[in-house]
Amino acid sequence: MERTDDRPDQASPPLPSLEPIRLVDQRGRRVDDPVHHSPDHAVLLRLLRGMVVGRRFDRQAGALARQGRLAVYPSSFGQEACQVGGVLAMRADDWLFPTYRDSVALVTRGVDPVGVLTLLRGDWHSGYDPNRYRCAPQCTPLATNAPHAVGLAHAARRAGSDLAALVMMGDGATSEGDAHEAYNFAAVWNAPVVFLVQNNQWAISVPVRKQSRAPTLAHKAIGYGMRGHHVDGNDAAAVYAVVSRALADARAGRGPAIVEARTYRMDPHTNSDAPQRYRDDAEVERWRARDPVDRLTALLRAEGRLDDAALAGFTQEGEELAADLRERMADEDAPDPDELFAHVLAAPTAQLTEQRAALRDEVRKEAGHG
Amino acid sequence: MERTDDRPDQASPPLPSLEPIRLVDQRGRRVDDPVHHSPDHAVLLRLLRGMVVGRRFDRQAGALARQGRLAVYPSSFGQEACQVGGVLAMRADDWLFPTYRDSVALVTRGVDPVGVLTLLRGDWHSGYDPNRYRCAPQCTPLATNAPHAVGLAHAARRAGSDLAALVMMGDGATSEGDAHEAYNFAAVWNAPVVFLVQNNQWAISVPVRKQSRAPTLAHKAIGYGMRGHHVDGNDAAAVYAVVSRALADARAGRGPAIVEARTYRMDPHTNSDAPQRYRDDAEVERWRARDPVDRLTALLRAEGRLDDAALAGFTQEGEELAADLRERMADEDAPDPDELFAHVLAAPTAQLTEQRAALRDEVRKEAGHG
Amino acid sequence: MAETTMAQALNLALRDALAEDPSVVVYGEDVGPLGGVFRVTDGLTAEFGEDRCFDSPLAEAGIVGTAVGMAMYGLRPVVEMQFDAFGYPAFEQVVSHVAKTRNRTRGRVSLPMVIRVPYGGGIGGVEHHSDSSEAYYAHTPGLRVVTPSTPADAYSMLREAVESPDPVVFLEPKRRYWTKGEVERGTRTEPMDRAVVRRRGSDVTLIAYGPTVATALETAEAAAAEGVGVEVVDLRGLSPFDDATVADSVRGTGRAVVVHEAPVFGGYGAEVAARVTERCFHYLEAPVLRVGGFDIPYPPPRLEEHHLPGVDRILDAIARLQWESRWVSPGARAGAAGEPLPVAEVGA
Amino acid sequence: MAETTMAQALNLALRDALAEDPSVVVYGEDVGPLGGVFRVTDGLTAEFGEDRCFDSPLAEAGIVGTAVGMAMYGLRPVVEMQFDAFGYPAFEQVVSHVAKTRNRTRGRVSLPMVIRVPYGGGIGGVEHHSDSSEAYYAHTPGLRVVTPSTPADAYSMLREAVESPDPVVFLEPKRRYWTKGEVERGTRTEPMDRAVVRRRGSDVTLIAYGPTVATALETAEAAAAEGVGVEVVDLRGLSPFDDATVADSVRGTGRAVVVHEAPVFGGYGAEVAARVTERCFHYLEAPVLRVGGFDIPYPPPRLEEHHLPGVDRILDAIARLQWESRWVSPGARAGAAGEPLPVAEVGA
Ligand SMILES: Cc1ncc(C[n+]2csc(CCOP(=O)(O)OP(=O)(O)O)c2C)c(N)n1
Ligand SMILES: Cc1ncc(C[n+]2csc(CCOP(=O)(O)OP(=O)(O)O)c2C)c(N)n1
Ligand SMILES: [Mg+2]
Ligand SMILES: [Mg+2]
Repeated sequence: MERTDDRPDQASPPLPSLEPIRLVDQRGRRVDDPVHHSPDHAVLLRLLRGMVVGRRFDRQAGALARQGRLAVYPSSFGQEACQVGGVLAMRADDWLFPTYRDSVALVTRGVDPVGVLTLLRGDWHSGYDPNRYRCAPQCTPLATNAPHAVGLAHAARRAGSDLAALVMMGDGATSEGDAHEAYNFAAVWNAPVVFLVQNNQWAISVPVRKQSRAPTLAHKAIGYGMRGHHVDGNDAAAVYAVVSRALADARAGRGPAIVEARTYRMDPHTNSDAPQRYRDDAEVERWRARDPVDRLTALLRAEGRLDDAALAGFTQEGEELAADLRERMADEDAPDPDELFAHVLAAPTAQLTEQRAALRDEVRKEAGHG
Repeated sequence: MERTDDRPDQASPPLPSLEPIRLVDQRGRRVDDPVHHSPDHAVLLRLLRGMVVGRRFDRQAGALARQGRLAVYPSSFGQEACQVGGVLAMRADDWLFPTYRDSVALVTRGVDPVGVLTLLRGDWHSGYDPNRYRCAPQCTPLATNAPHAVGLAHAARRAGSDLAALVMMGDGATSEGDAHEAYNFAAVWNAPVVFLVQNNQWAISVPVRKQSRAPTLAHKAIGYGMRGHHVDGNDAAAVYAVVSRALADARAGRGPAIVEARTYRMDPHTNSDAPQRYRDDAEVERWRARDPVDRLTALLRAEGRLDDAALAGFTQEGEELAADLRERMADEDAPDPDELFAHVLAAPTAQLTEQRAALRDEVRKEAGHG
Repeated sequence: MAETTMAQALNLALRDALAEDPSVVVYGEDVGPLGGVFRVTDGLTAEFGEDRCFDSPLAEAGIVGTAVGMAMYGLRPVVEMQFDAFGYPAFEQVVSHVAKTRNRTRGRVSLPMVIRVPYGGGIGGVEHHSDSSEAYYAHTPGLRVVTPSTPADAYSMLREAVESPDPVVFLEPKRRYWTKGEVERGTRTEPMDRAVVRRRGSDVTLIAYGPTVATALETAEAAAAEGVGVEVVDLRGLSPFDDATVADSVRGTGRAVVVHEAPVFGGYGAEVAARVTERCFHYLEAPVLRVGGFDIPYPPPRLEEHHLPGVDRILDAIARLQWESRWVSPGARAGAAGEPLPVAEVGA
Repeated sequence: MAETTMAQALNLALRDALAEDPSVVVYGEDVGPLGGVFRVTDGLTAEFGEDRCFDSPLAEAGIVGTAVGMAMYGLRPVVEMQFDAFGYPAFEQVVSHVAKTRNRTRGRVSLPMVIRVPYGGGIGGVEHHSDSSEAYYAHTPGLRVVTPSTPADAYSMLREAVESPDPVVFLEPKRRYWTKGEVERGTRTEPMDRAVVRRRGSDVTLIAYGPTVATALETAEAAAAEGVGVEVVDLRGLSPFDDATVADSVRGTGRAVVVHEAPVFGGYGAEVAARVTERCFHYLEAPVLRVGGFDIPYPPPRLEEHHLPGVDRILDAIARLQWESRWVSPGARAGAAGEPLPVAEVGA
């Protein structure tokens, strides 16, 4: 039987630092951290490459949205260090639980860029096989993917696997009840999950100060007996180091964690947003000076690990990805209306079969008219 | 326009103490606390009186449940210090948001005991006028009353009032998403609310260790930038002192707070529970030694402030309340079926009027048959 | 009078409500400086201050739950669920508290609050942005559920909803936000729980609400061209239901089709069909048919045109109303409702 | 075979499912050592270990949401919502994820999970303990919604639900938990999406499910005494709906009444009435009537008897089925379904 007692049997994990963990400063100079070590140059180069290619993808997707080829595009611009750093810290067999904002994370994870954009183009609700990439579908209802990650990671651990799950969520999403329930289940079950909160300062038009009074969002971890880490989200090296460590801790049974990556959404919320209504350009400019790509480029250049040729290689890779994307997204084949009925349940019901037949009829008639 | 920044502008509130705040120990001896002062003897006597009378009410209600005169009774036995201490710390114009468990709190607040039991007897869903007593209806869906308190307190503050709201909730309820959202809204709005979590160690059959890995439930406050206080919930003086202070802080604009009162549910969850399935009697006995009534009695006696006559007076008051309750609960008048349709909307709809007429017909026919 | 879009009409209603009644507050996600993602709250913070129109933390249960508390204190909160599907996290608060508090407290506590929900599809929105959840709310006793189809109604009904002593789920047909019409500030149309006949016709009644009213009117136009007189009823109030107006129309025409966007199975149209049949059985020449979305999750934007009930699908349903069996030709039945229309057979 | 209660039958189903399939896990609030507040999970933790049957933190969205993740990993979670109304906090997870994940992922991710919900009233429960929320779930495409009315079905349908590749909302009629019947472990009854005729009769079809099946059968008994032949159909599967069985019965009798506990307005009975009417219009002598709860929040225990549809109210509805207008007397129509019953007039 369980026993309760009149005094807690454990102390609180340490409070997250108010100053975000940083390994590279804004000007690309190394910063010492007592706990986290910088990844080696090979990793730093992979981070840079991921960010350069990811950004090019992101710019291309934004262009497609402006051309009306996507229904909507929520950009990752400015958040590349979080998304690339977070994903590269994962093992191949780990699971990623991304949101609508995490296109660059998915591209970094190796998901076909066209598949990444299927949702946003409006062809289908998700465009890749979650099991193949170990990436859940991009999640739109805020924070609702967090308990999924906890359940999956717990099930895996129970089955003897040491995979871990990385959940991506925004600052705004942390206000939702589902975030709380997921954090708590993860802690109580000791599930191997890391919640990477990309605090990009805004939830559409609402600044994070109106979302929370906590000093940092990482402080939320304390209320679950979890570790919270506050990291500079524009420092890819730091994000990589902190997430790697948190994932290692989680898979080793040392518990889940919240990692708050402090970053900035440089673009509007989506292409249809009107940020001039709620924020100053000056703020955007302030953050531009902290650009994650520039910062890592500066470091690697200063340390002699990046020459023009290497950088051009990354750029070239990005261009190829973009060109391929443009080409394949130009294909205007409309999705097949029959598919509407194909996946509602495992086997078609009489009801759905009837409805499919009716729609086929309609489509046929319309085609006849046209 | 709002401005975001790259570093928090505030530090965390202090962590709650692991050792619960205590002003009177288990044997009735005073304990010093660096921050909280013991209430004076007059208040201590009111606390004792409230607990003695409340307990007698509670025992009577339990008896009524066993006799089948209540549909169900969730007892307050063991939690009198929390409920009486919490309520006596309130001002008359403050608002209480109780749960199904907080009968003793309501009785202490002055609500007619028959009205307190209306819900549990099954006559109606709530048996008192919330506006008259400034007590919301007893809330059953866990944690869902917490946002109500935040909204009410915020509205009051906005209107220039300095009332505060006291929400009661259980340890189990803190796991619900609504608890999180309420805590967060309160903190962001700086609403004058104190969340009094009666951690009675159990949520029906689930021990608090399966509810949370936080060292104390008060630690949850940190994630909202709120104050958290961890208090001995069987020490009425401490509960009173801590809640009073938290309410004063809240109404003065110094922010909401979570107060965890560590206590114990001595009885089964309700009269229909089977606690032998999930907990040891030994545990119950361990907590019996910490009885809140005995403790305060011992202190007041030791300090010469309580003689037999005074104690007999409290007991007598309790007996009178119980006798009155027995008598009035014996009245078996069934509620009027017409009322089913009376309060669905402000004015009766054609639909409901029709249904009321149909039911009247049915009732008439049945009466005819009988 | 200048033409006003439905979104502007709603904005005017909130503006006038805020100006006239200091107890009205408007809040939710992005309703402040941004003016809401559909701009329904545009300029309200600027005009009335942060105290009257403001952004809250991002949590729908918290928004609705705090509104319950505010209403208990005497305010009239008007909250927004940003999109229909994002109202689901608040479902517990809506069903267990918003709908039940008056009843729970024997009428001692009323909750005069409005939950605004932009609903329905047709705007090219990705998943979760096009749900129609009226059936969930309409089945919940203790709520008033209403939905306007014109700018003038949008203005009037929202004013009435804010003034109502009952909680109102106010469903805004988002794809009609840009529909224009005359709106006279301060002017009220029919009470919000009253259905309205939008077009007279003697052969068949189309029962629609919110986004499908315009579609029904278009259908009526097309049917008229083929000689079928279509009467169009705009329900406006979904709960309570205006039996008198609807039954009157159906008794006149003898045939009815309900049109909505939500999946048909267990949808609101089932209630309409069932109660109309109960009340008009002997007047009906054919069963009441329902035209709506398929019984599938709302499709992605590039397929939504196939899902949404359009003119053709409604005409098809009208054609299935067993005209071949009728003993009276259209027009001959015109006595009850409106002008006779030319007799014509609709394809079987 | 000993007689088994429905609660025990459900327990046996879980026991057998856990024993046969290591991917089955059972969790929720108080389902572990306590065995659930209705003891449906009694002894499972003891027999299968904490790993297979366990208590979770108290948060319904968390329970359902983590089950989604477990199912993604290949488990078959069976979770419990302690009482019907306490399922509402999970509504978002149910509607936006449980129901939609297969469709969202083009069939690549299926969620073989079961959400057990003790529903309905009649047990003297205080507020929030007696809701009937089937209409909310049945209107949500992507879910299977089923409800047993007998111990044998409870066993069989729960086994089938656990084995289903689709998510199943499994509604347990809580006031029938103590109903006894024969249960053969391992034996399956009809598939769970099939309706079953529980009693043959030629005059009128009562369509019931879950808790109201027993009431319908009682009513049939009472009606038989007055010479009216009542056929009773137990729906079992609410979604998808078994049109064939139901329409067959109604075509045979020409009259139908749907019975459920939930408020009638917008209730599941509306769907039944609407679709039966669509399919059987020319066979119907009278509109399909609905008998259910009033359109009010569920009453307090001391008034619930007035709210719940009982034999008298159902008999009244049968009496309103326009017998006076019939051109064929009961019994003469017996061809289609079952034995002829003695002719008799039911009071107007
Ligand atoms: C449950 C829910 N409510 C509302 C929305 C509408 N919405 C979409 S994105 C967004 C802001 C999210 O902000 P944040 O979590 O910080 O993520 P970001 O977009 O900044 O990456 C809102 C309110 C939603 N998707 N889900
Ligand atoms: C939303 C919700 N889920 C489940 C329940 C069923 N239930 C009633 S009391 C209870 C345990 C509550 O434990 P706790 O919050 O610790 O309060 P206590 O009963 O110990 O005072 C549960 C699960 C409920 N009332 N509301
Ligand atoms: Mg953000
Ligand atoms: Mg407890």
